[in-house]
Amino acid sequence: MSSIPLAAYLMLALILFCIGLFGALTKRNAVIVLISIELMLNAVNINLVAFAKYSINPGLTGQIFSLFTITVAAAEAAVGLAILIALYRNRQTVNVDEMDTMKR
Amino acid sequence: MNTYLLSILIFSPLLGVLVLLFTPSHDEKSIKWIGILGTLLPLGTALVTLSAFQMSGEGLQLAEKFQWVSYEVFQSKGDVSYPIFYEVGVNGLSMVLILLTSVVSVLAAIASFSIKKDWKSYFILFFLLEIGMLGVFAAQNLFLFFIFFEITLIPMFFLIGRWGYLEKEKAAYSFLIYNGVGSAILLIAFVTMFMKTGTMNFEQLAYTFSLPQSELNQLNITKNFKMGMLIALLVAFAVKLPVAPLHSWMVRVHVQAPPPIVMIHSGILLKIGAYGLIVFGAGLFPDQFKSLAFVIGLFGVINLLYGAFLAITQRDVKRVLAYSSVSHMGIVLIGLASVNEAGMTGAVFQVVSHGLISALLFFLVGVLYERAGSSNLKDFGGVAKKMPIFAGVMLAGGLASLGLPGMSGFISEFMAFLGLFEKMPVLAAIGTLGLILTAVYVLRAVLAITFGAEKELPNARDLSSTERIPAFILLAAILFIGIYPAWLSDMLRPTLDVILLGLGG
Amino acid sequence: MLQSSWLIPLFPLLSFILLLILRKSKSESTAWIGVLLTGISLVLSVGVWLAVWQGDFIKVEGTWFQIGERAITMGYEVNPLNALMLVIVSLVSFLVHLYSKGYMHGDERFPVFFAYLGLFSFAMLGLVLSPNLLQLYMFWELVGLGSFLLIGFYYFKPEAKAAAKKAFVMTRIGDVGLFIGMVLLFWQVGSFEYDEIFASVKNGDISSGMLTLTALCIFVGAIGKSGQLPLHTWLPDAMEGPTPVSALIHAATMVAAGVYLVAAMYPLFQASETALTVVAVVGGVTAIFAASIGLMQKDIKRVLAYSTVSQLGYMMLALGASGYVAGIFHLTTHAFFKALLFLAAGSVIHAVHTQNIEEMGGLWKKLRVTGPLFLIGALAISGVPLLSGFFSKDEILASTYADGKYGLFWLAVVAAFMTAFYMFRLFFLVFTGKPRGDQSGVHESPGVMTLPMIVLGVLAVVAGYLNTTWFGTFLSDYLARGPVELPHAEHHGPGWIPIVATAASLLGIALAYLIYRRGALSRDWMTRSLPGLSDVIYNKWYVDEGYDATFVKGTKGLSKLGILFDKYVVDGLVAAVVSGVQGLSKIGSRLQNGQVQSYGTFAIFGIVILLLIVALTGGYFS
Amino acid sequence: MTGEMIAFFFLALTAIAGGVLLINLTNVVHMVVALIFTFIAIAGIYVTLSAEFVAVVQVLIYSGAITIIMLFGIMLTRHQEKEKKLPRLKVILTGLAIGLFFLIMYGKIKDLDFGQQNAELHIDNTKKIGIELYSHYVIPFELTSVLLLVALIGSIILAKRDDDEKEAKK
Repeated sequence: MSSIPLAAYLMLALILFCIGLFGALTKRNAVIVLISIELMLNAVNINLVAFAKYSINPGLTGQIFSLFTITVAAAEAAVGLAILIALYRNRQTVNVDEMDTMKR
Repeated sequence: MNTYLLSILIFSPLLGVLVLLFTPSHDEKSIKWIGILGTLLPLGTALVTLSAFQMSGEGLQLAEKFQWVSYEVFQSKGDVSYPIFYEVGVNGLSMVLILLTSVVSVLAAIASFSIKKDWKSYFILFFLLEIGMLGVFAAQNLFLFFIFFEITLIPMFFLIGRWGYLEKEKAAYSFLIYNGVGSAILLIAFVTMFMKTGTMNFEQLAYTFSLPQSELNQLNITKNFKMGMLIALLVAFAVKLPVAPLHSWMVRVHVQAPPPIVMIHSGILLKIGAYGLIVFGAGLFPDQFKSLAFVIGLFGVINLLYGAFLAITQRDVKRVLAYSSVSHMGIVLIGLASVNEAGMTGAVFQVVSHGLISALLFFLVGVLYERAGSSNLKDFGGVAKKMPIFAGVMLAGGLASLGLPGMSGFISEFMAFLGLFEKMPVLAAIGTLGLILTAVYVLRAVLAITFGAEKELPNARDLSSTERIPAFILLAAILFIGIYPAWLSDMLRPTLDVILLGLGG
Repeated sequence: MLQSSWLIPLFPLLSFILLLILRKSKSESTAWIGVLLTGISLVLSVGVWLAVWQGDFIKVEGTWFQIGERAITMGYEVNPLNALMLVIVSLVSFLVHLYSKGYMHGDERFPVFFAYLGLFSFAMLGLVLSPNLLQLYMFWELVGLGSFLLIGFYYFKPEAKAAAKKAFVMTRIGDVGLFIGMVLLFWQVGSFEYDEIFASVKNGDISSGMLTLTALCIFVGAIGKSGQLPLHTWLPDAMEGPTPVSALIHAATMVAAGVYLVAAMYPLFQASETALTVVAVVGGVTAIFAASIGLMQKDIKRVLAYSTVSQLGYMMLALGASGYVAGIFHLTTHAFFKALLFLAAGSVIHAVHTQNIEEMGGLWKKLRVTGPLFLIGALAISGVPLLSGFFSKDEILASTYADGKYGLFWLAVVAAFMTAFYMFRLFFLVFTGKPRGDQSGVHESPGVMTLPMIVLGVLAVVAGYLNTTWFGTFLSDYLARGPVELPHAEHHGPGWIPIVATAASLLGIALAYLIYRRGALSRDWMTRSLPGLSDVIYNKWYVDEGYDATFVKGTKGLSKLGILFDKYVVDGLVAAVVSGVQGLSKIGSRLQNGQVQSYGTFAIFGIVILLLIVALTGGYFS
Repeated sequence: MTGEMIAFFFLALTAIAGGVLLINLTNVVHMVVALIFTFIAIAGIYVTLSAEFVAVVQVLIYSGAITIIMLFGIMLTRHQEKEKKLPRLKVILTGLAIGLFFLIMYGKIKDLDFGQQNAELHIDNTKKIGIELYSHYVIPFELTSVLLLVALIGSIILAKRDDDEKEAKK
């Protein structure tokens, strides 16, 4: 029996999620933005794993889902970086606020 | 056969669309003929329907009803299913309007000979418009009514925007926006009513709303709710009619749209507003309608006088006619406001009569525009010399419009005012000023064109034989109703009796 | 005979339709269609009249359409009053048809003219036969249409166009009055039928205020149609139409419709003392007012037009002064002699091709038939003894006096003096003296034109003997058989009244003789002695100008104001809404800066707001 | 206070510290390195949650693979060493929104407790995951492989210099 309450894990996840979100929305370097998103995904994973342990219907589902999430996150990181590099090659910048092609 | 007669009638213009799809788009002549034949089909079906229609029969006839959409709503009491039906039917009022629609459509199709480009898409849109119009009058529930109501908007938008005159786009947009706002209000009102009562059928709605207040309280329907619904419906249809401050779109459309489309627009589409006011306003909320009668009458008189005053000094004959439509729609309101047999009958007569008269006048203006390339009164004079038949028909149309006895306009004006004089004599007396003003502006416009010193017209030909058909048919119809109104009034009486029974008058 | 009286209006209608179909025909024999068909109507009318004289009446009605439980009926009715009108109308119409055959010779739209005449005759006969107010109102308007079409017959003349429009609109103003009165009566009585209206008037079902109101409203209709003050201005302008039209419509028949209306609704008027007084005052004032304008006009037809207005005023005065028979009597005689005068004037115009009396003169010798006939007409209208006008005018004066309206009585006497003066001014200027214009090629009119004039001339002389104290009061006995209860037995005022009337008219003739024949008095003595007044009279009391400055300008001003309102307020509101939406969307589009992070920020804001709502309200599930 | 608690606090503090450093450091490389601490700390957290396998995967993928990829990404792209700050107002607004978000969520989760725990989770954790993955979750698992393949090919194609471009450069 663990003595740490569920709320503690959730709080940690929340804090990390907020930090990630803040980073994703305010950082100008695209790489950092990507990494912040990874942080947010991690926060979600903490939730999943925590709920796998503390819940009405305990089971492995949460852990397995976090595994999938990690996989997808890895794929996302790879593709994101590839896009970034392609973009850099064309625009010579990785600053997010200079990427406003959606406007045109 | 009779089971599906109405559906066949409503969707018969689709055949025209189908045939047109397989016609090469450059073959002007056959497209135009298909256009005319395609509108003859609904007319024929409408006549068959008329023969199947029992004149003195009460209530709905030739009704069809199929379940169409159904969905369940999760409620604490359990799932409740709300079916929506496809239901159509005709009563005297809608039969009259369907006839009017099919006749005016044929004549407008004949008038469409003057259309200069893209005949194929023009006629396809034209047919779709006709489906919408026929459907609106035959629909027996809110859902179907709304769908057909919307169907009329879209073809109309393109017909104005593509085949109109100089500022056609602007006119098309203002048409769409005003009517869009009207439809939105209408939709909200319809959905709210559906939510509260769980039915969309006109008769069931009327029955539900006529229940005593104690039972209505269980459905959470208060008096204020009814009043709110009525006002929402009045506003929605006031846009369509149009009522005075909401009329500028209509003037623009009348000036910019191609003449055949204006024939349809002012002949029928405006009448959907009047139809809605009668069926939904007076039919569903009789008590509230009665308490608002004075306001409606006031708006009617304002419309009548405002339109007339503005028509007096307009320089463009199309604008004169547009404002005259505003003015004449005031008479519809006056008739409705009187909440008695005479007034109601007068309002419906005015609907039909104005449909015919304005179709005739706009047709003639279209002819004139085709000849002279202008509709400015200054450019005309003494047309009667070169175009005597044209001038004669124009004068006859103008006289019908100003309510000369023996023509349909007189009957409707007479009955509408007869009705209003019973309830609000002072208001009615002020309204009669409009009769004088109508004479002033109609004569001013008609005489400016046909009488006076002759001015050079590049292309003054009298009405050709294809142009005479619509002109004479419309004139004959105007005279027929004017001389033998019993035909129409007998057809309308059972329907209006039902509505008046609700109004307690 | 009576059963077929409904056919009477249909023959002219047939003529209208036939001639409209034949409108392109160049042959002038098309006129005979019109003449023949109105001739049939005339024969029928006379037959009906004779039957009525024997005491047969008829009323046939059928449902036209129904409003709820109330049936609106149509039908026809023959009673003494309208049988008399039938004869007058169909007779004058027939004669005018005949006359027009000659007068309109050579006109491009010859058949159309006769078609319009047919339409008018149809409407007028229909009006007379109507058994109820609604039907009367319908024909009333159709009569207006006929008048409008005929005034505007020379459609290419701007004056004719303006006159036609004016006639229609001015009479329409009156019509609206009639309309209001009719509808108000309907809601009081529940029917448009004359009988039922009279019955409820008699039973006192209608409050006296309402009675007066409806009577006055109906009288407004009569004012419009009969060219009474203040709606008289259209009638002189209506002279722009061809002269036979003026004789038919604007002298004998349509303008008398107003008088007929008041007579037909007489029980209603009788029930309201105020209404009768108003009728009398309007009539009396119109009589002298129009007569005064007639003194100075230079256009032969305008003089006659003002004379018509004035004479119609007399009729109204008679009706208002309870002189029912006198009014109808004058209507009858006036129809004959005024039609005669107009036809004669037409004949003169036909001969000299001008309407300005300053350019005529000395035509007596050249127009051997027209001249004497014109003289007969002038004598008759002036009230010279033994001619028809004398008797009817005398009766009007007598009834006015007997009714105690002394002021109006003296007004009428002065008007009689003026009438005599201006008629003989006209006569002397046109027929005597030296020719003042080019009169080469002046010749008498053909037989088709002179024949109707001769018939009318005879009638103008003898019609007066219909109702005299000397030979018998045929007319009043005849009218007494009708549904209208005649007011207190025909009063015969003091014996000095005929003498005063005769003196007034002889004085007028003498004065005209002195001025225009003898030159004993300078022609412009009045202009010199009273420059202000004569100026005002010459300009028709500036009524037209007054209307133009007030009503016409006012309406136009209101209209312009309305257009401005429409443009700036109604459209302005729309424009305001549009620019509001545009402004909002501009702000919205500025948010679309293409940067993902901004979008994310907005999304977060949105989520936060939604979450706040859920957190505060407890959400759907709680 | 149990040792478990102490371990949790230590790990949580490390993770949050890594995150805060990510926000506050100016050098991009330093940021990424700071985040490595967070990732490893999260792996520790997983261990306290009896998820040993996930913890190992976490270390492998995040601390290993992703961070390295990111570092490569940074090095492959030229950038200012010093991160330029965004407009202050925007940062404050974003912070405010996120703060509000935090507060709301905090209010909702602070007392959340289901009162039950899964005590047997740590027994044969890896084995059980394996069994589950190959039985119940086999289809998602296979789909994941497809996803990875697509991502692999996709990133190669995206990152590859276009041949035309190359020729143009020559």
